This record gives sequence, structure tokens and C-alpha cells, in this order.
Amino acid sequence: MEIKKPKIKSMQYEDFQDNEYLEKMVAELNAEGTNVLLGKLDDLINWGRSNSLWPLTFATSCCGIEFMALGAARYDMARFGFEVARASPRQADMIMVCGTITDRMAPVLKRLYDQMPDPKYVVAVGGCAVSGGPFKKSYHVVNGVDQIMPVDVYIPGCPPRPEAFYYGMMQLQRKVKLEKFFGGVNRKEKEEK
Amino acid sequence: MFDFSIVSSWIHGLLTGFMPEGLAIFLECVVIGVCIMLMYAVLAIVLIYMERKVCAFFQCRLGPNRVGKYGLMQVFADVFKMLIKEIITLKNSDRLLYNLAPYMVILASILSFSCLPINKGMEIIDFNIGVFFLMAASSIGVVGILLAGWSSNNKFTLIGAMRSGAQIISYELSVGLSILTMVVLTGTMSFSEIVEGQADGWNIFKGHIPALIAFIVYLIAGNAETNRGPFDLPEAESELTAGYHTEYSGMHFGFFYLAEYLNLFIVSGVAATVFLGGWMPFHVSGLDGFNAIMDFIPGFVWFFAKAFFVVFLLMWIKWTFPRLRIDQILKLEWKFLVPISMFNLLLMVLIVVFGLHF
Amino acid sequence: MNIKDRILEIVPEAQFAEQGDLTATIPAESFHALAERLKNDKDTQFDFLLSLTGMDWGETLGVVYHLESTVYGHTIVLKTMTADREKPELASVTDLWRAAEFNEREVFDFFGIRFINNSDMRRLYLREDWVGYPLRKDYDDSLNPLRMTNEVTEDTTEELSLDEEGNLVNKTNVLFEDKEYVVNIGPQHPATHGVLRFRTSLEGETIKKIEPYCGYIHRGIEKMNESLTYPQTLALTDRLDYLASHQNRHAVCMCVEKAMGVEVSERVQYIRTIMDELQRIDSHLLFYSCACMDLGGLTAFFYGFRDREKILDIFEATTGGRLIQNYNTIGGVQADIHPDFVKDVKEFIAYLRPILKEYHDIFTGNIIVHQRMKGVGVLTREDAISFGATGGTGRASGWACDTRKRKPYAMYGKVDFKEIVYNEGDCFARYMVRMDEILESMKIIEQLIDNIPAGDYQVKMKPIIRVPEGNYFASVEASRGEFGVFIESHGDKFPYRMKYRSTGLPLVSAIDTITRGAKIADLIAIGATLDYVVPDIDR
Amino acid sequence: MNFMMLVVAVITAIALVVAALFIAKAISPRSFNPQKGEAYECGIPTRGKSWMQFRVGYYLFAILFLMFDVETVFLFPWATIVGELGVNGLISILFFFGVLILGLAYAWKKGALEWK
Repeated sequence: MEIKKPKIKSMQYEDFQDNEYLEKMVAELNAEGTNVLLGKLDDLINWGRSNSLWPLTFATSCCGIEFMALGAARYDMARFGFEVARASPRQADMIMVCGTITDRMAPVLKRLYDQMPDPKYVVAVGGCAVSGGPFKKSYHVVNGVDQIMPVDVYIPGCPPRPEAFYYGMMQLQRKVKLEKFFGGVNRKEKEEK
Repeated sequence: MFDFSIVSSWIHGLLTGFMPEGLAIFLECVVIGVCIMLMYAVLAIVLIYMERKVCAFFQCRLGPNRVGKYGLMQVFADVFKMLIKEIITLKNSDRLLYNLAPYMVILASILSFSCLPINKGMEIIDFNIGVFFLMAASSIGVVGILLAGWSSNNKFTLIGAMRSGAQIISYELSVGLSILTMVVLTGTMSFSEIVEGQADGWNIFKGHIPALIAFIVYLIAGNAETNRGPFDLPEAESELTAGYHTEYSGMHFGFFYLAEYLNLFIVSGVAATVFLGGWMPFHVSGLDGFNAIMDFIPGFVWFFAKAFFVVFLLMWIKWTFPRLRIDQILKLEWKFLVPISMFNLLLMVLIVVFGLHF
Repeated sequence: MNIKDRILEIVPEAQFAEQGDLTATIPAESFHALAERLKNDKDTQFDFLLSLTGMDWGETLGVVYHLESTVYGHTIVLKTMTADREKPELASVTDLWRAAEFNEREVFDFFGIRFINNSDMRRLYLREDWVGYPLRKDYDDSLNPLRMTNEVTEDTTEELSLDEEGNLVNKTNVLFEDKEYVVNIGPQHPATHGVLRFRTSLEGETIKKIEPYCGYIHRGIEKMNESLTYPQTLALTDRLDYLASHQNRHAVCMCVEKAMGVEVSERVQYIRTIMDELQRIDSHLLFYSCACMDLGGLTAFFYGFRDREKILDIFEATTGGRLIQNYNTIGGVQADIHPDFVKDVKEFIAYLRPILKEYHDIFTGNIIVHQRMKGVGVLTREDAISFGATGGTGRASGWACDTRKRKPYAMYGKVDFKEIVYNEGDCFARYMVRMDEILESMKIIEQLIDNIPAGDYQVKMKPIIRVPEGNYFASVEASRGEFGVFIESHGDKFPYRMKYRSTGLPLVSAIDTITRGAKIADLIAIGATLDYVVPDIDR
Repeated sequence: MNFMMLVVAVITAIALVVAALFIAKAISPRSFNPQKGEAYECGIPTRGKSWMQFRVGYYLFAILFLMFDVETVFLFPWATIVGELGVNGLISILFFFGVLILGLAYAWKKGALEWK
């Protein structure tokens, strides 16, 4: 089966920066071939999932204010259907780690992530969440949120502009559009050893 | 006026023509069930979309516009996603009650939804005590909310459930009294008869002052019944994260979400039926030509137009007012709405007894 | 009466340093008695503990107190120290100034100094199982790897107190009984404005007690500063209170400029003042938005943000940043103002005046808002001073604590503006103070915007700045209170110790007092109107 | 026919929930971790049990509601025929109604309507 290109409305495939990564991902996922029917169902599921990414209201510092600006009138993330920010992790689809994660916060964040239902995505927003940012050398800062949980999209910036948020979110949408759910790929009901 | 019962009896006749009556009735029941389900889902989706667009409009935003034309597919995507989201099983919860709660909530809203007369001859459940039944059915929802909050074994949900318990049952009283006021005017509890009785003028005009007061009381109390702002205490996001359904994920949460919007529609639908004439067109006595034109518009259009008008009113209120505190909510109910609706009831009785209504 | 003489009269062995502020070094054993006299004597009345800084002087550990009198306006710096690095113990001053409660816990957390008679000697910012004291010069970070286990929260706390015979005894105080209904509000909670955690003991809806837990965003900025050059430290100030980034940076620049004896040009003073006031409007608009959101009025939130974007546009044109601007530098500002700056600011002010009326129409005048805010969460004037709750919160309690009036800096001495003071001390007063301050800020900007003098926007500084040896303190009126910077320099290119007086810490330490007996919903209203920013508390 | 429709509505409601949950269970991805099933409390483990004695002022209102709602139930049948009963119906119900109002006034006076 040929590699499908994730389509995002009003932004060309070529305009995104890191298509190689996604193409590699598709090639890996499609290595064993896909059943046509299940492939179509996957497309349908991914359409629903990618267009309805509800973020968890989680902000530790500066990036949180930009996240609020993102939801506010000028940038209006409701256009993409992101506006249903849920305060409970049980109802959220993705966690936007806006701001520095400290040693004390790390287990809390991990717990929140653990309590989210599958499928769940993580977006690391801002320098601090990506790598520790300006506080990399501090004794109390986690150098990058990827040390404690898998990250899907990194949005650099200190804080990133709302446009950068959008770019990151659309990247996440593109990534979600490529996933495969049927065939029991994602079932991990037992504890991993 | 188009009578939907013609259609249903025609279908019945057609079916009994080539199959035994028992089977025909069974088939009809299945069709009705599927219709309820479809209408329920479609209405919820329309309402959610409407809410998002309306609030965006109030807030100088655009609202959903990327998924589908004008964002029309947005809610489908949301519902679809919720449908395929993991449902978390809690460790320390009361399993049975935890799983029972969404059934209760959905049952309450579907039962009360089925009572609404959408068109002439198009009411699914039409008891002669319809109003009474609707109030009884809708209060099953409180049980669902209490169960949800209690069984989750979470402190936020527990407080949320307690709050909603106190709030919803309190406001049920005002809803009851204001509808009772209208029952005094119409002299019947059956929804179809209430609508029939408004052929010569909507109740809100017929009952003038007390009807208007009852309408306002009903709107306030109904808004509180549906847990919507400014009475959205039970789920008060900025206080209790997500209130009684904090621990519900995926479709479990989806049911609460759908039921919330459907309850909004039911409250508006009852308001439209009892106060604004339901599917009855707008008639002005004397202007026969005008009335005839109005009659051309089908009943269900009238019904939905009126119901959605009330929905819009309630949304307007929600997106304008800040949230009340729990003691203020109960004070508003017990010290203002209950006495007002009691005296309003007496006023209405006086008017009816002395024939002062139109 | 000379304060120096007075101190010598009480403690004859006190030593003085005459450079900058009057600094007295007091032996530890007579410190508490002196502090008590200074606070209670009629002619000194040092009733405001501005800042309490822990110090590690290598040989000794100690504390620096900045005191101020709200009656006379005079200030003094007191130092006390102990040579015992294994078990350092100093007398607590929590009985005199309640602001010391949290500050002493902070010092304990960072330096391990235990305060005798402070009833709550727990760590404030770090995990309870943290090893060592990070701000000591001999701290070893390898002992503290990232711990991913859930933190165990103790329900008890230690107190070191003197019994009747004068012996030190350890006492255990209970914070929460076993049967109390304790709910965590935060760290991840939409209404705590960041990652603050309140452990709340509830009785029904009523709050019996609140224990704030800080440190979820403690980034160790003060420790990092000790290995950064002065211009480098500036980068981190913006990230303290990101809604007062100009003002925070202004304070640090001012402090270093004062130490170096640098005179900045009048143009810089004008620009800094205008930027500070724009930042204040920005912050207060955000306050309005968030207060509305927390009280459930979502639509007003969007209106506030809509107008805030306009300020961000102005900032962006000149500084290149929306939230974090990195604009002030030592000796000036980073770049000259944008050619359209004056025009944009004037347009914005003309735009904002009618908009403010709209705000009052949609939110302030609402009956529900009055019901939710009036008479709720009262902070008395005495408590406000004792806790050191400056800014809008203090002014709402009737305490005229505006640094711009008390210690005028930049252009504030020359412009005409009113200090907004309300006497009710409740949520509504706190809300109204900030809404009125927007008007005053606009007035200040209007007076300055047309007369920005020509001149340099920067004084040429040496690439490596060495601040002369000594202690320096400067403070500005940040968006939410007095923001102070304390620098101890040993003549290197790095500061020896750099401490920020947080504007939010006093507010959080007062929250238990304010919310006693209130309801959960009131906690949200109180939190919203106190208007703290958590990264500023945790630093 | 109406009671049949009632049964149909009940079955529909149950079927809706069952069907949706079935689909969700069938195709939703799942994962396991030890913290997932624990109670959510802003990311901090819960202290003690949630099902503990909890002083609520809410129950007072529940009891008041019960009283008034039962009385409303009695009023409903009367309300449908009050127009035909005329003044007699009005006067006879006034006694009942008076008790109702007295009850509310008593509760008000006693402070039962105050939030504690």
C-alpha cells in the first residue's frame, strides 16, 4: 500500500518541516500491508481523533499564559476543535506540558499522564519542557519532559508564539492521522515487564 | 394542520396488511426506538454545535470552522472520538453503581424526551398525566448524578454530587410549581391536550401576568435543573475540576455530556410546549388569512423553532452571568422562587376561578 | 531619634556598615529582643518585614532582615548569624511579623537554619525527602536524583521550642487530624493559576484550614544566579513573574546601576516608566480576565484577552517579545523604541477607556459578582502589613503601600497619579483597586508619552560588570506588589547572593488567614483576586 | 399503547448505552499502569478514604424538598379541575395551601433555609 500523506486543511503537505519523520513512521506501520477495510476504518477513526484533541488544562508557567492567549479571541483554538480544555485528565486526549517541570512536579505530571485514557498524546511546549531551557543547570529542574514520558511533538520557543502552538498542534494532527488502531496494536492490558 | 397520526396509522395499516398484528407492532416499536435514538443523537450534536457557535459569537470568536464546512463535522468528530476512547475502570470505586450511573442519566433524559409532543399526533409517550410523568422521569437523572459522584470514590465528585443533589431537587420544586400554575390554567396534565388548548392563543398570552411570572420562574429553575451556568455548580470547572463526572472517561463521560445538552433541550421543549404553544402555530383571532398562512408551516417546525429560541435564551444567560455560590443558589430558590411561585399559583387560581384569563 | 543610637542602646555590641542602607550586624542571642523593641517602640515601629534573606557566608550561616516602618517610612537592614553549620539555630520572629512564617521555612529549606519557636519547620519548596540544603555553598547536587515516586505528605510538623527552663525541645504539631476531610486543590487545577497546591480541610462546603504547598515550579533561580554574570541574571528575571517582566528586570537593573553608580539617561527613565505601566495594564487586564473566568463568567475573559493582545502588539514591535521581553539592560534598554510606539500607545489608551466601561457593564455591575465578592475574604490592614501583602491586595486593605509613592524611582516622582486605596479589604476591593489602577496607569502614560526626551537609550557598559563589594537592595512596584532585589556582591563578576523579594509569597502565606470559614467557591474568588503568579512565589 | 411506548423508550435508553459501550470496549485501545485506576485529585494521591463521615448541609434541603414535593403531588389533581370547582374548590384548597405556606414560613423563621 502506498504511503498516504496526512492532509491538513489549508496547509500544504510540503509546507510542513519534518515530513521525513512521518513518512518513515508510515513506512514502518505499513510494512506488513493493511487490510483495505480496516485501513478505511482506521482512516475514519483517525479523522475523528485528530480533529478532536481535547487538551488537559495543565500549565506551570509562562507558556500557560500563551496557551490562554491561544484560546482567546485573536487566535481562537476553537476553530480546530481544541477548545474543549478538560480539567480532568480522564476526559483529555492530550497533555500540553506548558512550562518548566521541576523535580517536585515530575511525579505529579507522570501521575496525571498515567491517569489519562488511551490514546493519549504529549506535546512539550517551550524550551523548559523540551530540554530544561534556560533552567537546564538548575538543581530542581527536569531537563526535558521526555525523560519522564513519551513526547509526540516538541514546540520550541520561550514561550512559543501562538502560531507556533498551532504549527505544533497541526503536526500532532498529522501524526494522529497516520496511526493504526485495528489489529490490537495498542492493547496493553497487562503490566509491562 | 398536518396530523402525523395519519402517517402512523397508514404505516400500521400497511404492515398489518401482510403480517400478523403482533409482528407489525413489534416492528413499529423497533422503528420508534431507532427514531428516538437517532433524534436523540442528532439533537445532541446540533445543540453542542450550536452552543459552540453561539458562545464563540458572544466571545468575538469564530468557533469551529476547520472540520467540515463551517465546522459542521466538528461535533461528529468529537462524538466519534469519544466512542473509541478507553473507558477506565477504577480501582476503588463501587463498580456496580459506577457503571449504573450513565444508564440512569440517559434513561431520565430519553424518557422525558419521549414525552415532548413534536407535532400533532407525533408524541411518543402521551399519558393523561404527561406533565407529571415528565417531572418524575426527569428526576431519575438526579439519582444518576448522585450515584456517579458517590461511586467514584473521589472527593471532588462527592462534593459535586452533593451539590447537585441539593440544587436539582430544590429547583425541581419551582419547576413543579410553575408548571402546576399552567396546569391550573389549562385544566389538563396531558401534553397533547395542553397544546390543543392553545389553538386560540398561547398560554403565556392567555394567562397574562401569572403565566409570564411562571415562565420566568420556570426558565430560571429549568436552567438550574440542567446544571448550566450560572448554576453549573455541580461541575464548576474552576472549583471541582469536572464535578461529579471527574472520574468518567470516554463514552461514559460522553453520556453525561450528551445528557446535559439533551436536558437543555427538554427544558426548552417543555417551556415551548407549556408556555409557547408547542407545535401550535401563531394565531391571531380574527385574522383568518394570517392564521391560514401560519398553518402552512408544519407543526414540528414551530415546535423546534420555539424550543431553540428558548435554548438560545438559556445559552445567552449561561455565557453572560458568572457562577453563583451554593448558599446563594439555595437562597434564590427557597427565599425567592418558591414563595413567588406559590403566590403566583394562588394568583392563577383566582384568575381561573373568576374567569379573568383570555 | 537616631535609629543607630537606639540600636546601640539596646545591643551595645552591634556593628554597623555605612554603605547604602543602614546595616546592623546583631549577635544571634540578643536579636529577638532587639527586633521586639524595634517593632513595638513608639518611635521606631518597624512593623513591615520587607524581606528575609538566608545567607551562607562560608564560615557562618545567617539571615538578613529588611525592615520598614509604615508609620515613619524609615528602613533598616539587620543581619544575624550563627557559626554552627551542623545544627544552625536562630530565634524566630514569627511572633512579630507573620511574614516570617513562610520566609523562615524558605530559609530552612535552602540553608537548613532551624528557627526556634517557629511552629512549622517543614521544607517549603523542596520535597520532604530532599537531601541537603541547595543554597549552601557546599551543596552536593548528586545526592538528589530525579525521584519519580509520589511524594508522601506528612500530616505533622516539627517545632523547635524553648521550654520554661530554657532548654531546646522538639515538639510535634499536628496539621490535619486523621478524621478530617482533606482535599487537594492543585497542583493541576484550573483555578490555582499555576501549580500551587492547597491542602484544604473541608467541613461540608466550609473551609476549616488551608495548607499551601509551594515549590512545584521552584526552578532554583537564586542559586543559578550565583554562577551567572550580572547581565546573564537578567534573562531569568522575566521568567519569575511573567506578567511583570519589565518591572522585575527594572528592579535588577536599578539595583546593579545603584551599586555601580551608573546614571541612566532621562530617555531611558521615560521608556522604562512607560513600559512598566503598560506591563501593569497588561497584568491587570489578565487579572480581570482570570478573575472573570474563575467566577464563571467566561465571556468577560475573552474580552480581557482581546484587549490584552493590543498591548502585546505594542511590546512586540519594540522588544520583539510577547510575554518575555528581555528589554531592560544594565544601563539602559536593549533597543530604542519602535517609530510607531508613541502613536500605538496613544491609540491604545484612547481605545481602552470606553472598553473599561464595557468591562464594568458586563462584569462589575453584575449582582452575582457583588454577591460573590463583597464581604468575602477580608484581609485586615494589620494582617496585610504583618504578612507584608503589598500591591493591590495591601492597598485594598487600606494600606498605602505603593512603592512608586513611598520610594519614587524612575519618573514616578515627577508624574501626577493617585494611589488607589480601598478600606474594605474584601475581594471586591481587591478587584476594584486593580481596575482603578488601570486608569491611573493610563494617566501616567499619557503624561509621559508625548515628552520622551531625546538621548541615548543605553549607557555603554563594560562587557564584564563587576559590582563593588557590599549589600544592595532595590525595589519597584511590580504588577502585584513590591518586588525587591537584594544583591550581596563580593566584587566578582558573579553575585555572591541574589535574592528576590517575591510579590506572591506573602499573599499565599496569608491565604489560610483569609479563607478561614469561607466556602470552596470563596477560595476561588479569593485566589483570583489575590492575583498571585506561582512562578514568582517559587522562583 | 402508551405503556408500550414507555417500555420502548426504556429499552431504547438501555440499548443506546449498551451499544455505545460495546463499541467502545470493542475497539478502544487500552493500556495498563498501576496509577490509572487510582482516584484523581489534581495529581496527588488521595489522603484517606473519600467515603467518610462528611458533614453536609445539603440533606436539610432534601428533607424540605420531600415535604413540599409531596404537597405539590396532592395539588396536581386538584389543579386540573379547579376551573370546574370554582370558588368552592379554591376555598377548600386554601386550607391546604395555608399549611404549605405556614410550613415554609416556619422553616424560614427557624433558619432552616440558611446555609450552614
